[in-house]
Amino acid sequence: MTTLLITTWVGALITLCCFTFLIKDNPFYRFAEHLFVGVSAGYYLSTISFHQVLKPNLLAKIWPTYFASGTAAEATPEYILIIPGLLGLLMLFRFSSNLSWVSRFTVAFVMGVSTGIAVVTSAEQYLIPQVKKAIVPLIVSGDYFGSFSNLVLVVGTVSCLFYFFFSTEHRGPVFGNVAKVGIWYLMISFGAAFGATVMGRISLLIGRFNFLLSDWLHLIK
Amino acid sequence: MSIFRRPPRSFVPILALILCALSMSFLMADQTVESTVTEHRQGEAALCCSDHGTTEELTAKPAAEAKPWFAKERKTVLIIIVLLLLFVSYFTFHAQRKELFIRRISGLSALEDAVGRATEMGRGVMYIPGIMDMDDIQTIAGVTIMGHVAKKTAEYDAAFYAPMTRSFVMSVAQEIVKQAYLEKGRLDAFRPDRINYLTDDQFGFVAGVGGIMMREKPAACFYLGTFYAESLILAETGNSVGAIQIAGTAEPSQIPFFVAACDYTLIGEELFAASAYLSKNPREVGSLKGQDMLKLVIIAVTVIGTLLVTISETEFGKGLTPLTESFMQYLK
Amino acid sequence: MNIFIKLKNLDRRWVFLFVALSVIIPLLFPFALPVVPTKAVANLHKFIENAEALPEGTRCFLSFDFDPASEPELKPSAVAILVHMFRRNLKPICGANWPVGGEMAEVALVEAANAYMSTYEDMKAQGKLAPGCKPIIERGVDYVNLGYKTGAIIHVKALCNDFMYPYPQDRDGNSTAEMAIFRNPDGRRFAMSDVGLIISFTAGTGGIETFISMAGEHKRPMAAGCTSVNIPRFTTYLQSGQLIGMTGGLPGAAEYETLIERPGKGCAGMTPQSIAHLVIMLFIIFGNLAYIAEQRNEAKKKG
Amino acid sequence: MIFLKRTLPLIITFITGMIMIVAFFSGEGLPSIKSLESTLPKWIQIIMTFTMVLGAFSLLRINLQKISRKADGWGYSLVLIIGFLSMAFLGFITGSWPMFDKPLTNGEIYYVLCEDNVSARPIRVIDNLKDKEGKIKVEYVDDKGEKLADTESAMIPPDTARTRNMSYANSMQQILFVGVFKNAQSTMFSLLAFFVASASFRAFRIKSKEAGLLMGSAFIVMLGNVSIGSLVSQILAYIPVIGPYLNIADIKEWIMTYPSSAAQSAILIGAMLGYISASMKIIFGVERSHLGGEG
Repeated sequence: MTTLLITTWVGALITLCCFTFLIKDNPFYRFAEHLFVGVSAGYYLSTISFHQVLKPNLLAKIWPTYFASGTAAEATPEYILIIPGLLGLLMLFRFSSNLSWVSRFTVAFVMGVSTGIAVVTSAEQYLIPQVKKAIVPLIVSGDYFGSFSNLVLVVGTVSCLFYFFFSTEHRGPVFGNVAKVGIWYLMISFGAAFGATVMGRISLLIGRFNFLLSDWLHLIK
Repeated sequence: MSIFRRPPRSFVPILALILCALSMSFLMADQTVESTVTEHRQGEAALCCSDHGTTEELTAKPAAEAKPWFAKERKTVLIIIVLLLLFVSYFTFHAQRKELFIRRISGLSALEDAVGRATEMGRGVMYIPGIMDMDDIQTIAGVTIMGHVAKKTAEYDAAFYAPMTRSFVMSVAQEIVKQAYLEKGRLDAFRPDRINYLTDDQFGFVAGVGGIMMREKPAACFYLGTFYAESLILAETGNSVGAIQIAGTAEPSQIPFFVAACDYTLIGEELFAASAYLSKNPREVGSLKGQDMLKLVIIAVTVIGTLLVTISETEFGKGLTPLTESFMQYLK
Repeated sequence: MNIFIKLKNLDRRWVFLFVALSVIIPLLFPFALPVVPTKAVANLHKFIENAEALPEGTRCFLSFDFDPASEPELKPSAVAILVHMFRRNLKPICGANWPVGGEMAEVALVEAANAYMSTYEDMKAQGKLAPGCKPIIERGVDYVNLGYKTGAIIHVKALCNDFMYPYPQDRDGNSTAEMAIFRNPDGRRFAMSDVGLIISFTAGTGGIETFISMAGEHKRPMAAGCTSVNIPRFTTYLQSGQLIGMTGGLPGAAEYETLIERPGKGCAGMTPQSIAHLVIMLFIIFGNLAYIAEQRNEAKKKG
Repeated sequence: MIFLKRTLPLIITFITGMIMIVAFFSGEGLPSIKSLESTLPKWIQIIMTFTMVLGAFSLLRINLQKISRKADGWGYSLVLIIGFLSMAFLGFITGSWPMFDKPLTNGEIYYVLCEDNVSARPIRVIDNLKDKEGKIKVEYVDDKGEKLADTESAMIPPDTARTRNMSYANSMQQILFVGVFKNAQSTMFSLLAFFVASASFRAFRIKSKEAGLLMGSAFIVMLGNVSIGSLVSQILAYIPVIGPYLNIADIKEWIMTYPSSAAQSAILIGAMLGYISASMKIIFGVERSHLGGEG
């Protein structure tokens, strides 16, 4: 139980130190900040990068007998994974000032794969569904308000798209006004998104005060 | 391989035409097999409802008969990509002959003033290219704009801080900033230790950046890239130290916070237009014009689709229903 | 008027102080505010309440796709829904697409099971329990926690065919093959098609959207619990009918707790929530008054 | 040399980008190409972990420099280094369990995690032979090794039991992970509640029509989200004619589902066009600044 007690106390002190950020820069915040950065970087280095990515996805596949356990240890090694391993090692040439260009091959490979994926997936997963969402019947039989709402939706999508035109000035009776309507829609949308988020943020603060007042100080149940 | 150093004028359109022809042939080929495949599909669906046990063996059959080389359910994506490629390549060549117009983007026009102001005040400039890794296109856009900002800080001799949350982005950013300082002949002023890695953790990074901001008090802050919950913490801290702030992200959930707390915000696509806007490179401007044309096509599709759906809902438009259905099928 | 102009340049630390107080005071001295259920929450409650859609003993799949950062928002609604399921004699099967989701599910299950068992006699007396309800519910018979499995969409696809293959054991290492909860009367392997309802408590990506994208395979009704930030995103799925209902954020939990008449963390959080909102809105109003006052002053100077 | 430094990287980008696009469009008839669609992203993940070495090096170098120069605030750098090294070390050894430990022996005392997932409790192994579920038989004991009176023997998976030293390491790691990391994380996250308030106080002022719309919709949504909203709706219902239609929660829903969602769609459509053309520019080598200079 002592571990739990120490953890709670350490947690409460760190929490208070972090809250002092709101007042001004001070030694308490500076201490918590540096500790937090150090601990989280250490956690990502050992636990995430090594134990959760490198070990299961690379080492355990190339040398299953050493790094995998259970039935996975008898799997045939996948030597093809040496390629990404080598590409990863090329990145370390950044340490040398003369040979740092070698790491460009890795950068080029990463850029190629990620842009290739982005071209197709952004079209499939976001572009097409969003266009589809904007296509709604303007007349909903017997529901005047529904028809109006659908009109609002279509007009909004089209006018906001006009706002994003770069090759024409937002001027003129048609173009200027449509783009202006687009800005109105954007503003309403930003306000709504802002307002909706307030709640979640306050919930988080409630969670923090619950920790301080109940787990640490036992003032409330 | 000089193609890659300076692509010949004919390279991109030829490629686009080839892709176009290929995609058309795929689509045509689809039409012929489609009827047989749909029958199988219907059979499958019926079986799924009636009996779960036997579906497996029956679904295996049609797959063995017709294994298409082309994923036909993805044809709309192909159409979009080919269209964009055609538009972009056309306007790229157009741009080389005649200068194309780009509307003013106030956030980007303010960029130089912000750096200048920082120099006057004797304070630094802070740049954060988002919190995602290099496989995110927004990060790539952010890092590209970083090169332009770094050129300005090299010119004005202002301190350039760029704390990083991803090591990969850090190493790419160091290279870009170094190149910018080299181009301006100020390699002596380049400080790689100010483009430093903090931690991969989202909030650990925010804590670190917040601390740096409070202590170094940068006079200009740039947030261009992918941002999540940290957007407002960064923007409010920057505001409290009195910095001019220019933000840009395509993350719809975070734009409102930047709009509320920053002086200028690049909304969505404007982030990607920034590189063309700042470099005035005709090829990049041409691609922007190409994007605009595709946007026009999308608007047309939306309007036509809406009209079709509306008409086929009414009593007069029953005849249009098959047309509407085949139209909507492309948007699946 | 001068007060307002001073207000305009109010140090933001005063704002911080008021926000902090608006949360701390209602936490220390709790009082209740009325909660009115919205349609999305009421629909979900109605669906679970409906004995025709979900007959007694129906197994439901609950996916816990969040981590401790979102726990204050999502756990209360998870607990409320679990308690409701126990009272309806439905059998929750819990899984997770997020690494620590298994722990989140465990905490929620223990809390809900205790809440159900401690109020069993009262609820029985009021006739609010399904006829088949037992005074003590057992792990492996009435509920199970399968824990986290990698793979997201691939994992969900695997579940559509068979639960035992991806989950040979539950989170504690007990063999699932022997568990009563997975037994089918005709001896078939338990699969997603035997599930009456899928609910995902989603904090970001990889939650209910994985199930929605596999909807063609499992064809089961779906519902979601989401964080407030994601409400706009998920409302689309409600509109399109892909989700039958949704509890959004802490208010969603409070509304569900009101519907099952068991006030918990959700209702308790609603008071500080409301007060803090009120404080922020008051600040906006004062900010605007200050702005107007300043405009007038400047107009006077010019005039 | 120019070919190696400049052209070859561009060719690599072009080819890999094209492979990904072709893989996306290829059907089931081309399984080997299709499989690249999922293989290459995994490779990227592996490659990126290697750069963690660069990051760790950068972090250590900058802070060690500060310490050795006794620069302003070098003590904090020391805190950072200690936190980094101890967490990296503890994470490494606890994650490598059970690689560093011998098999369990009968009668020995080991430690398992309690229900709170933080602290450890001692157990004694009664029978280290695994049953058909792969578990071993243990009994709960107190710190001195005496069997606890009110407990029964239990079956546990053997890899959850740790030796005393490993248990200490684990406790230390939990203090750093839960105590420092998790708490600091959620506290920094919760600071947003304060910033949301200060930002809305400052920014939501009706300086123009657009700012008015921004503020108005934020205000309605905030009101509609809490129970005070329903109270306001009840008061508004007394307004003749239009009063009954002024339900704040309904208005909020309508704003979210129609005008707001229309704008969100347009932003996403525009952003995706930006994504696609930015990606194409990189694949075709028009944009190449990420590769650095000619040198």
